Amino acid sequence: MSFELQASLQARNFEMSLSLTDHETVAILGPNGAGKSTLLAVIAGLLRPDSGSARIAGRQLFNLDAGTRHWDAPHLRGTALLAQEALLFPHLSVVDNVAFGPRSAGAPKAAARETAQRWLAEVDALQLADRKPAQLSGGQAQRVAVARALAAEPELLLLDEPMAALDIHAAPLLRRVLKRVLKDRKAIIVTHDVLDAYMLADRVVVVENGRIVEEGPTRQVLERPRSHFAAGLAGLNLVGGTLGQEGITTPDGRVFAGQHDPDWSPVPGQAGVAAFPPSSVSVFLGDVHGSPRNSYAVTITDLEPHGDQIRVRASAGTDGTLSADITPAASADLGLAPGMEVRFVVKSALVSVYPA
Amino acid sequence: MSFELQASLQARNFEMSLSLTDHETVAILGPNGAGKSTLLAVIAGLLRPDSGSARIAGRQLFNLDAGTRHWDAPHLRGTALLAQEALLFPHLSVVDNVAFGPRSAGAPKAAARETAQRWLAEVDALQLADRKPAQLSGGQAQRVAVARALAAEPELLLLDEPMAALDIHAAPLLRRVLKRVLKDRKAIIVTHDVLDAYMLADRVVVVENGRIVEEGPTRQVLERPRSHFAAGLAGLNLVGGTLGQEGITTPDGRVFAGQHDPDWSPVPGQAGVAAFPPSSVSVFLGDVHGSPRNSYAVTITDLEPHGDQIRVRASAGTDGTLSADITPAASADLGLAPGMEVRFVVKSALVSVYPA
Amino acid sequence: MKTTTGYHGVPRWIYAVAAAGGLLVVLPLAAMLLRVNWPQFIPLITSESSLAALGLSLRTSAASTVLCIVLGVPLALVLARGEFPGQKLLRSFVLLPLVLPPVVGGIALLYTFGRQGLLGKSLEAAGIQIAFSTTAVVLAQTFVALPFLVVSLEGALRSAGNRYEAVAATLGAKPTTVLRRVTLPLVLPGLASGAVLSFARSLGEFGATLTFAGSLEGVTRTLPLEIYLQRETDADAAVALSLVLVAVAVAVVGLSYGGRRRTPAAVQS
Amino acid sequence: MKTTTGYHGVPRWIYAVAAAGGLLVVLPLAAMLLRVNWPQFIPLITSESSLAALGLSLRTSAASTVLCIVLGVPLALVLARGEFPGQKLLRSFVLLPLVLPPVVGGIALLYTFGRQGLLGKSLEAAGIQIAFSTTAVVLAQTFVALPFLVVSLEGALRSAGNRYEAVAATLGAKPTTVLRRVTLPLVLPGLASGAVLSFARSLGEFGATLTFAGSLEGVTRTLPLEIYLQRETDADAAVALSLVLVAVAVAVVGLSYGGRRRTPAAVQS
Amino acid sequence: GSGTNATATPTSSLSGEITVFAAASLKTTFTQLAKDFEAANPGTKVKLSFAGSSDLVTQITQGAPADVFASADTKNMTKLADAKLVDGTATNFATNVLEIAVPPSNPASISSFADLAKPGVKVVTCASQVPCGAAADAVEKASGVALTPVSEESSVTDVLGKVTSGEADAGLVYVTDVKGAGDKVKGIPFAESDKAVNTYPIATVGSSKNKELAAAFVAAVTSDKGRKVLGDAGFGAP
Ligand SMILES: Nc1ncnc2c1ncn2[C@@H]1O[C@H](COP(=O)(O)OP(=O)(O)OP(=O)(O)O)[C@@H](O)[C@H]1O
Ligand SMILES: Nc1ncnc2c1ncn2[C@@H]1O[C@H](COP(=O)(O)OP(=O)(O)OP(=O)(O)O)[C@@H](O)[C@H]1O
Ligand SMILES: [Mg+2]
Ligand SMILES: [Mg+2]
Repeated sequence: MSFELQASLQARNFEMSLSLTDHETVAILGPNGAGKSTLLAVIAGLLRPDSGSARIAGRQLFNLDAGTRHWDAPHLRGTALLAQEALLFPHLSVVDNVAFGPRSAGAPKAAARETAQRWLAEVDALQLADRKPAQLSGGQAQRVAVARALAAEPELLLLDEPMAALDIHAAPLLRRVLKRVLKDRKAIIVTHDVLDAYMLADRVVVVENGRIVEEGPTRQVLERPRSHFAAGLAGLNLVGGTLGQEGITTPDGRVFAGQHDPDWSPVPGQAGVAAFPPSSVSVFLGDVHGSPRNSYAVTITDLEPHGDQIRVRASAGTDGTLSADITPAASADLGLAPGMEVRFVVKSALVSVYPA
Repeated sequence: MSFELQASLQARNFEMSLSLTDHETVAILGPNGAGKSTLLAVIAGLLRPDSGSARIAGRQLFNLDAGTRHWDAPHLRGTALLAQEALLFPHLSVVDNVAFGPRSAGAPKAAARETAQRWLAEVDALQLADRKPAQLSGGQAQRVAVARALAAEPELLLLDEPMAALDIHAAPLLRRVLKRVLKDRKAIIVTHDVLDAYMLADRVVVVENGRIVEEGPTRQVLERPRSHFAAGLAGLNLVGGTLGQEGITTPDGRVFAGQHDPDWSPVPGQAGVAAFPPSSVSVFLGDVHGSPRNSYAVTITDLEPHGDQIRVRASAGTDGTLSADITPAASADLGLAPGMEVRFVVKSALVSVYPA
Repeated sequence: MKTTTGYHGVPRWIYAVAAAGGLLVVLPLAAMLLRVNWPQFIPLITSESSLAALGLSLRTSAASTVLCIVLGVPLALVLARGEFPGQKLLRSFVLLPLVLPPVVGGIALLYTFGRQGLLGKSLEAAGIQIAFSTTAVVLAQTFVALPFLVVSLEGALRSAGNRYEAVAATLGAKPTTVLRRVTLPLVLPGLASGAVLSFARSLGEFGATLTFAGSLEGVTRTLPLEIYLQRETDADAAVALSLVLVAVAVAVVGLSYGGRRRTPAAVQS
Repeated sequence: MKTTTGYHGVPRWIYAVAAAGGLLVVLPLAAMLLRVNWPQFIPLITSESSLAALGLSLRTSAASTVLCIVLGVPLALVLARGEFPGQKLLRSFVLLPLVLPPVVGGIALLYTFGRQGLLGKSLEAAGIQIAFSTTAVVLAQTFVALPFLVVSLEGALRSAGNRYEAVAATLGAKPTTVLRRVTLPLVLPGLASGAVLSFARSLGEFGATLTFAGSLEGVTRTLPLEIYLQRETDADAAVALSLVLVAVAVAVVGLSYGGRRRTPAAVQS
Repeated sequence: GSGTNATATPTSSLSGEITVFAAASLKTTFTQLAKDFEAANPGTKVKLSFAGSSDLVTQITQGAPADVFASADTKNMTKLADAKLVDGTATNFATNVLEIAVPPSNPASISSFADLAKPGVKVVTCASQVPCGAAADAVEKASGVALTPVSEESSVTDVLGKVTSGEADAGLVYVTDVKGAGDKVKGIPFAESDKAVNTYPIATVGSSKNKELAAAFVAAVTSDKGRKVLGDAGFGAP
């Protein structure tokens, strides 16, 4: 393993372990306050966990276990951090900000500036080179901060929401730059955007409440999510329960029948989940009898446009929230409004069932 | 008019005029550094323009024209600003931060705290009430900042990227809160996300280089964009040129044939634009002869996944960049790669032509 | 929080130089302690005149610290945030008592508030006599201590910037509310250290008091004046009495800085 | 930028109070100016002894300011950023010279570096005599001026926080690099005002110098000592000479603060 | 005193440099005396260091490079002698007596020592710890007049300062101070002043590196010519 970490920090209810192989990029996804930034701060050496250890390529970054108190200072770690706030040095010009990493690594002034200009050009900010950070807009500062982190050429790159505040042209541009840069580099990237995970990460890690709740290759996690958060990212409805003959039985007693991998035979009683897209859900006013076996009474919580459809969100008691996408015409016909009790009907052919 | 502004500020190459009717919400869209935050700062009274004036409901906010130097201090304006950085008061707890606006308006301590708690609950941050800002994650701080701006109950609400840093559950939640709050309020909201514009704004204003380049009702601007930026937001290809018999002739001499409104008769020689979705573009390797009349030689600049399609971006010389969405299978069959010269073919039935 | 903050980043060699600096201050104090005539110490410092002087010093220093805060906070605000012609000049002037030999400062005060001074004549007509009174001591101490508060606080105000104040204003807070609920709480550490410095300077004030207020037991003879007099007869007695001053100062400084929190730590990315 | 920044937010009434504070300082100076015997002024300040004293004052103050920076910057860093046992105690000690009557400070220095002092004996054995030399003047000035630099700079360091330093470290900068390229540039205003305060205090230093260094023309008799001597015979002459001190101080303060930029302005949303 | 074999005539053997530590109140006279001495003995240099007598004693004790010490009172000279730092015995070279100093307009119409005790008169004296204060105490005791001063200063200069600035109605200072202040104050001599005569002793310092020159300077001060300079400033004969 090229990078390994295991750390816990009581004060923030944080306990994670993580490892990366060479050239691997991992995306960290999770709700606000899940501990994503905390994880990066621990790796970068800005926050000292209560216990744990980390190593890059055999070199120990810190080891606070078993009586040892080894703790490398941030500058010895080779882990450049792009923090959630841009934090450009206010007294240095944009180009000197970006040249800071190379200069700290010992590059002569002229060479460092040249490197800096190259990176500024990459993020389409070369024209800002001579400005002071106070003269930048939010998105401009963000781009410069990305360039500064990249220019440090670290062994492990830590990026905390690098696309925040970027306009719709800059974001794809930066995504392409990162794709190229991260190809032969270890990197951990925190993001709220699935597109980043798809495009940049080999693997995603979903964190909630300071714990890793799910991890795996990007496509696998997003196509077969096991956590509600990942399902939300993938735009899928997710219900959990125990596996039965037909599908999943929720704690509320609802049964979600569905399909499973042909080469997998479910063990009844095992914990499992059922996932299905909102587009596979139809909405009915009365009781229904038809081919779809999955029919559930729910209460509409709200309606909102979603592309050219209407997304109907509804509460299914303790089983959580389900969404259905229907046409505006259908919504109008049915006279849907928040608070109404309706039935959601799901074609079992479109429900995937797999172990949790 | 309920709110009117006209201002210019040389130092930032800024010159805009804007007006809002009662209860209207306007979304400001534009690239990084376009002057969106500058606009809000001028309205809030944090930045003094060289000249211009503004009034809300007949009351003058400032007037720097024609020798007058009227300039109301920010607290007299009734324009609460959610800045691009959260800037929570570090010495006050979360609930006291949110209660700051009501208290400044003269509410007694207990009542102000109650109001604050209500708003915190709205943004799903009530559990953070007693923390200090330093103990919040980035997204948590952002939510609290939104609550603080809303709790001030201003006449005109100014929101600078209120959804930045929010996780995928918090963002829709906040969007719903804002939708409700903004219904009977004047607001200006800066965003990089079309969804915000669709859901929250009655009207969008597209700014570039300190100028308004396009404005109008949200659907109209996003369905019939006239600026490249708006077209990008709407996910459409846009080419500009002069109107001819068949459609648009670009400066490069390409002709984009297309459809126009039945009740509109184009005046040849007039400036016009042609807009079409990437999905309407097919990619061919050699020359083509068929029903589509629009066929153009382009050079592929890059390929990237886009939903379950592949988006092919290509440069069409001085006419700018065009995109095509094709299936991964088609892309593999054609062996597409950046740098290749191919032909983009667009069905003229899917091209909208209208005046610029 | 302290224990979980991993970054300090003070280069090692800095500690060595700091130790040298610390020694420059600590050694003379140690040398003084070594010379104290301990058997005589208690009777000396509990003598009536010493206690009177100590009490007067504490009272006048407290009063002048309050006066420094009342006058100095507005001055610092105006210097840090305001924009008006003559601002630089005002800043230079406010700093002058620092450089003026205190005795000359005392003379200047006499020229102002004395019987024949600029204001003194009008004051005397109004029945107010300042010279030779405890008021004069407070005035002299305020004169020399004011710059300390202003300089510390202005620095703190400038470093803090006005971003939070601007946010508060957009939320509808009137300037006075902004001052009370945002500006002052944010610069509290700077205000506290300014006040401590002022108090310390007031406590040690000698020359201006002597010149302007005179030296009468219980009325105008503060501890430094008492020390100076004692020295005429017995240098050791003066040193012993100085230790009392030092002890008071350590207590005040320790109390006010001790309770002070560290600034909230670090980026956490 | 200045002209386009719309927010200041100092309440009106603050200006009134600030004016009162300003008057407290400016009036005595004005009163002094009114009393100066102008015909005598030029010959007095250009007399040989005055010029010698002024020259000596400028040289020693410059030297002690440098010494204050060399020793004080590390002390401030250690106090603001370090974490070690005895930190609070060290802070209290560093502030003591502020409160110690300067004459007592001089005695303490004598007890340390004097012939019979703590270090003096060893120094004398090594052939080094510090007391009653120009070195002693510099030492005395450094002793009293050091706290000013430390306090100003520590405040600035704390307000600045260590977020930028942490970022610099993750970019691979060694602590010394961080210090040189991030910490010091960021607190430059604080360092500058600390240095100005130290210089001013050194320039005005009297009591400790007199006791520890003596009063020998050209060697140890600085301008404040010269002023003190003049006062023995003619208080007006002393006041006139003080004006020179004031002028030098205004020049120094004006120059160093004048060039100082405002902190970058406002939120702009 | 001794040393009457005056050094008014130059002795060729004298050369080098000495440092004279003198009480601050001797500034004018000793500056003059040093100048005269250098003129009379080419190739010599007299450096002067002025401070309060007790400061000077502390400095000499701590190794200050003094060759001659001239004190404003016998007490401080005794302190130095007790520390075995005086070469031989000290010589008294001048005396000084108290005088009442009032502002030129004499606002409280003071004409005698007893007037100082009138109610409403603001009197400033020296504190008992310093020589001029001790002298004032002695006068009070001798005359039976009890003063209630508004301030007890720690040096004569400070007393004089209060009178010249018009702050006090009267102050007790030395004759020489009144003379030195010119027309800024008016002096009112009083009979009881002879109850407290202040004596100025001078001596060479034990550690002097140029005892010959030091002795010559002491001799010059105590010579007739020296006395004349002192007398012009108001000092009495010892
Ligand atoms: N303090 C300043 N001084 C000078 N120019 C500035 C200053 N702040 C911003 N600018 C410039 O003014 C222009 C407008 O900036 P503004 O912050 O309004 O952009 P924005 O539209 O909000 O961009 P973003 O989407 O990145 O937040 C930019 O070109 C920016 O570089
Ligand atoms: N300085 C602090 N002291 C105590 N708790 C903190 C501190 N900073 C953050 N926390 C808490 O630790 C948890 C993890 O915070 P962290 O910043 O790592 O979240 P995050 O996953 O980065 O969230 P976001 O997406 O909002 O940036 C949160 O519950 C937060 O409230
Ligand atoms: Mg975070
Ligand atoms: Mg902006």
